[in-house]
Amino acid sequence: MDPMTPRKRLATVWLAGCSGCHMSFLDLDEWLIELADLAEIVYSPIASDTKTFPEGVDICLVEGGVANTDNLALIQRVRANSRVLVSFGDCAITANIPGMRNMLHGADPVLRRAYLELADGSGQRPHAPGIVPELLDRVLPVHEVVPVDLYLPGCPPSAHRIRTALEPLLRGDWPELSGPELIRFG
Amino acid sequence: MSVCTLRIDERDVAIEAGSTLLQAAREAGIAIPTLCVLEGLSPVAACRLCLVEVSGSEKLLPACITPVQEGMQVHTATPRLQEIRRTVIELLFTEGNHVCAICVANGHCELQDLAVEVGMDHSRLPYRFPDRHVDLSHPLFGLDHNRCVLCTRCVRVCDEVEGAHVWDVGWRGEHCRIIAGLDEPWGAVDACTHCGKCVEVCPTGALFHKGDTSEEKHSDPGRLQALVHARHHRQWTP
Amino acid sequence: MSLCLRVCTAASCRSRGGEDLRQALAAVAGSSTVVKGVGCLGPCSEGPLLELETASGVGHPERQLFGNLPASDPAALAALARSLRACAENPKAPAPWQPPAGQALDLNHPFFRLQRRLVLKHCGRIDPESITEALAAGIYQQLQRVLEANDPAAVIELVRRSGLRGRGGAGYPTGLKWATVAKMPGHEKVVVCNADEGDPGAFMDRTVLEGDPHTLLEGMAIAAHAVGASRGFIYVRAEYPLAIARLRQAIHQAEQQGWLGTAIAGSRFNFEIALRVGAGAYVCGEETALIQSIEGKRGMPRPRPPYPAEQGVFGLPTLINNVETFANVPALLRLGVEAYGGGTKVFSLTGDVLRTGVIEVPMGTNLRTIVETMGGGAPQGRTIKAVQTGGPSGGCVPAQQLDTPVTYESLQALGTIMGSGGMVVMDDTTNMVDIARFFMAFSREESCGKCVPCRAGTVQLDNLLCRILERRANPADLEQLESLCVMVMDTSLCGLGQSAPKPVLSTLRHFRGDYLAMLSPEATP
Amino acid sequence: MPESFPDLEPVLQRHGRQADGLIEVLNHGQELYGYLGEPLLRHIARELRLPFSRVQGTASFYHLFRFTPPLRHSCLVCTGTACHVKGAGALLAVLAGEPLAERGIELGSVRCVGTCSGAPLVVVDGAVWNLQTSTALLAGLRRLEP
Repeated sequence: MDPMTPRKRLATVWLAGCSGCHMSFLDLDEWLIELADLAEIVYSPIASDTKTFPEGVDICLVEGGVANTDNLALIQRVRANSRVLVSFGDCAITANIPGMRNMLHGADPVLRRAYLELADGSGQRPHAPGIVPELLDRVLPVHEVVPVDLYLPGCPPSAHRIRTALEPLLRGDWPELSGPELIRFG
Repeated sequence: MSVCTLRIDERDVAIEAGSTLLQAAREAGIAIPTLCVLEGLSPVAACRLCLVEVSGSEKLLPACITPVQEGMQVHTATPRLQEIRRTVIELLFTEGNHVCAICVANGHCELQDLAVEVGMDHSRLPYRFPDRHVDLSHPLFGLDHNRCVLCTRCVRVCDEVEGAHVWDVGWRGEHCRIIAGLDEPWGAVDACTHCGKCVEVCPTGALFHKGDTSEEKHSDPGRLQALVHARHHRQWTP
Repeated sequence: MSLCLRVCTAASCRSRGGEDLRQALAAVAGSSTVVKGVGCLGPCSEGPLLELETASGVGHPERQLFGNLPASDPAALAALARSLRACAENPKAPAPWQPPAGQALDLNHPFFRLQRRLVLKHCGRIDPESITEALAAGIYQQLQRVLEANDPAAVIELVRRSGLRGRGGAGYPTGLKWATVAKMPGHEKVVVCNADEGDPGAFMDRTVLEGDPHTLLEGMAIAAHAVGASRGFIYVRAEYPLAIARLRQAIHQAEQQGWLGTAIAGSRFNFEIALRVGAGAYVCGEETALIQSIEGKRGMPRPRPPYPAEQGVFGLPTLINNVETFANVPALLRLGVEAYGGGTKVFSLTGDVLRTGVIEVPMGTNLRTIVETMGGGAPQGRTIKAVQTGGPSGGCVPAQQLDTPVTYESLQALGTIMGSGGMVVMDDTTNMVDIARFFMAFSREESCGKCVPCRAGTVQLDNLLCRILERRANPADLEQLESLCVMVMDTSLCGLGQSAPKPVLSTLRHFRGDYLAMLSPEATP
Repeated sequence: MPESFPDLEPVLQRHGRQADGLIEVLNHGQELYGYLGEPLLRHIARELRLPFSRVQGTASFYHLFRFTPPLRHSCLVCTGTACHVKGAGALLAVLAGEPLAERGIELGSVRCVGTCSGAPLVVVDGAVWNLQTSTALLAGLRRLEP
């Protein structure tokens, strides 16, 4: 790496998703070592202990849809502090599996269904204001909440796909993603 | 047999008069995206993916039913058409509940392939998350309305090829859905011969074999063409 | 003194008690007094209406029109009947009769004076339930002439030269359509009357069907003879029960008297008409959907070609025209091309305008003349903001453009269409985004669901318009609204989808400010 | 809903039991029996020799066909353009908040009955009520026999 080029400040964020996209990220295996030369991971559930999303992030990968008040606050902070925001995986792009609760139309029917109707006898609605974040009425794809710069579909996106997107970004170029290898959902 | 010559995307094509623009384009190796059309079934020109620009016509024309004409100049992939096709696919994705990751047809789905083909990496239109149902009443097959794109291939194959007319389209507009019998559970409809042709022609995971799980549905619409050909011409391709 | 009392019993006056009024006045009938129910008399907002024709034997009969007459109050009705009886028994020509309740309407008002009644010539004059009156008024004479001359090509040529265009909305040249069907090979052809008047706020066809059904039948028979058809269908919407009843009766009467059926008027021409009643589907006004519906199927449009002229009902060459187009034909034949001139257009004038009702004006009349001079403009203290024409397929003409003459071309240039003739006036309290949303919700509900852009596109457009109305939309949403409008317009399979975005595009063009005022730039994408 | 439909015979005959008569037969069937129940639909399909799904698909396409028995009264708010401009939306909103069904009144809407001079209007049991306000309309509906 050219010592003159500053390392990019890279973040990854985990909203309403299964963390599979992050697992796929870990599948980058030895390229992760190269990555460490190219980027400084400034915020990530799998590679950083920082609790507050920092300022001045160059690239942020966002996994998951926006499902609750915490997600909402975080994504807004992410957007305000990231130059390139990447919707990372189908949940971020389509709401995907978390979004299936949207078919019940509203947070209340979802909670009722999950905690009362499907409970075996002693069901009870969770209620812990200030501790457990409130569900939004719908799980939203990230781009329905804040502007998104790049989309990386897949459930999860393969390691190859992630690398194809990240490499040019880290160089300061823009990746051209097309074809079944790179943008197929699922 | 009389022959028509025309130009498609700056390529000269000669084809039997009476052919459609879609056939002519395929003959010339030019791929036009399609969804509702299926060789062997009557065309309905409903999905609007195969719309093309024809010089001299203000209107966009569906390649699947527009007959070739001598000297026609056809453009199949202008930026305007590409934008339209992407929007059509976005409209389809947002209209249903297409969760590829957990679909029987994942990896073998025409809708999923079309999204790639038109470069849809996300939908610019909001998802609607309609409340739709799954019919598992049939002993062999299932119907998941969440994944249905209303191409009506199943309706047509059951009517035109099998002759049972189990399926039809019920209701109207955004409430349209495929119905069996008097809008009954599929398994309760005596007219069904269990032939499975509807499952075979379904472009998505809406119709599937029971027991298939994610990524396990492999349809082969080509089998229908062979069947129809055999019926009409008494020629088999064993 | 002899009196003729004409009570309007068309649907609008009927809903205001016109039928009660007719029954109460029937008591007045006697040797010198005739009481009859007639079709629409025009200014529906003043109903129930009564026309009084007095003849003293010298000079022309005097006509007077009265509105807002009593309908449900038996005492007031009895007083009215008494007053009329006294008038009838007066041997001398009286001073203008004054009703004890209700008011006289000035027949010299522009609302009446500026009309030219070709299509509605007999409407409001004759009893639509009596073929005897129809025949006495000269209806079926043009059919007789046509059958005697037996020169279909000459009739088509006449229609072509007159420049008559389809009055249902699209404005396709009628003569050309007839010629195309006439040229098609085969002995079996079909003539269809599209009476599925679905545009909300339009009731011109209802007026003809209820007020003068025989003129329609005559026009259809002339068309059938011209194109060589022997079968006819009238497809009428179920929401018009009175029109259906009168059509049934008229068809039956015409069959009885030999104006429909075999060997019509002693000629070798056979033509039968069957009535088909819709079941609530706006899209069935679209030709190919209408054909499907006549055949007993879902009213789903199919792509054209083949055009109905080539393959229509039961696959036969089919001529489809709307009610007003057919009803023009006898007048055209009677007058000849020259006297017919540019023809007329029937409009139903409604909304925020003082006088609402049905008018027939020369083609090319100014919108301002219709809305302000004839209709009296907006109610007190308000001003006109726009006039909507063409229903869900049309657009809004802004007040500044009211000096536009009503022609197919001039309205198209303004981003709307002539349409079938519904004209809804909107005053300055109207939010045009709300109007656009109203029509989009209509198209969304009426989409047949066959093609993707219309089925799913109208839903997305409707949702976007709702977002704007709820002030949850940003400028990017407005851009998306416009581009999706264009996409749905360019790609939908039939006219319903292709024109569904028009009310949005037209209001965006003329009233963009209404949209911008409802955007909130901070709304998230 | 009865199990046999002799009253339908004349209309079946008039259309020669041909498929193109389906909508006419459905219209008459609904007029005779109030709604298109399953036995009636099966009967019509058999008589016209049509697949059940074709009959159901056609019937469900059209707004005016219904598959459940009607209530004693119906109140249809006209939602045509003129009525919309004159406040049909507000009428509908008020009616939607009333327990009409409990009183045997079915609330619905109709797209323009073509007598727009009476806008906003409602159609109650087939009769047009012109120039409605929510107060007058509610009072009128209260006078309907329960």
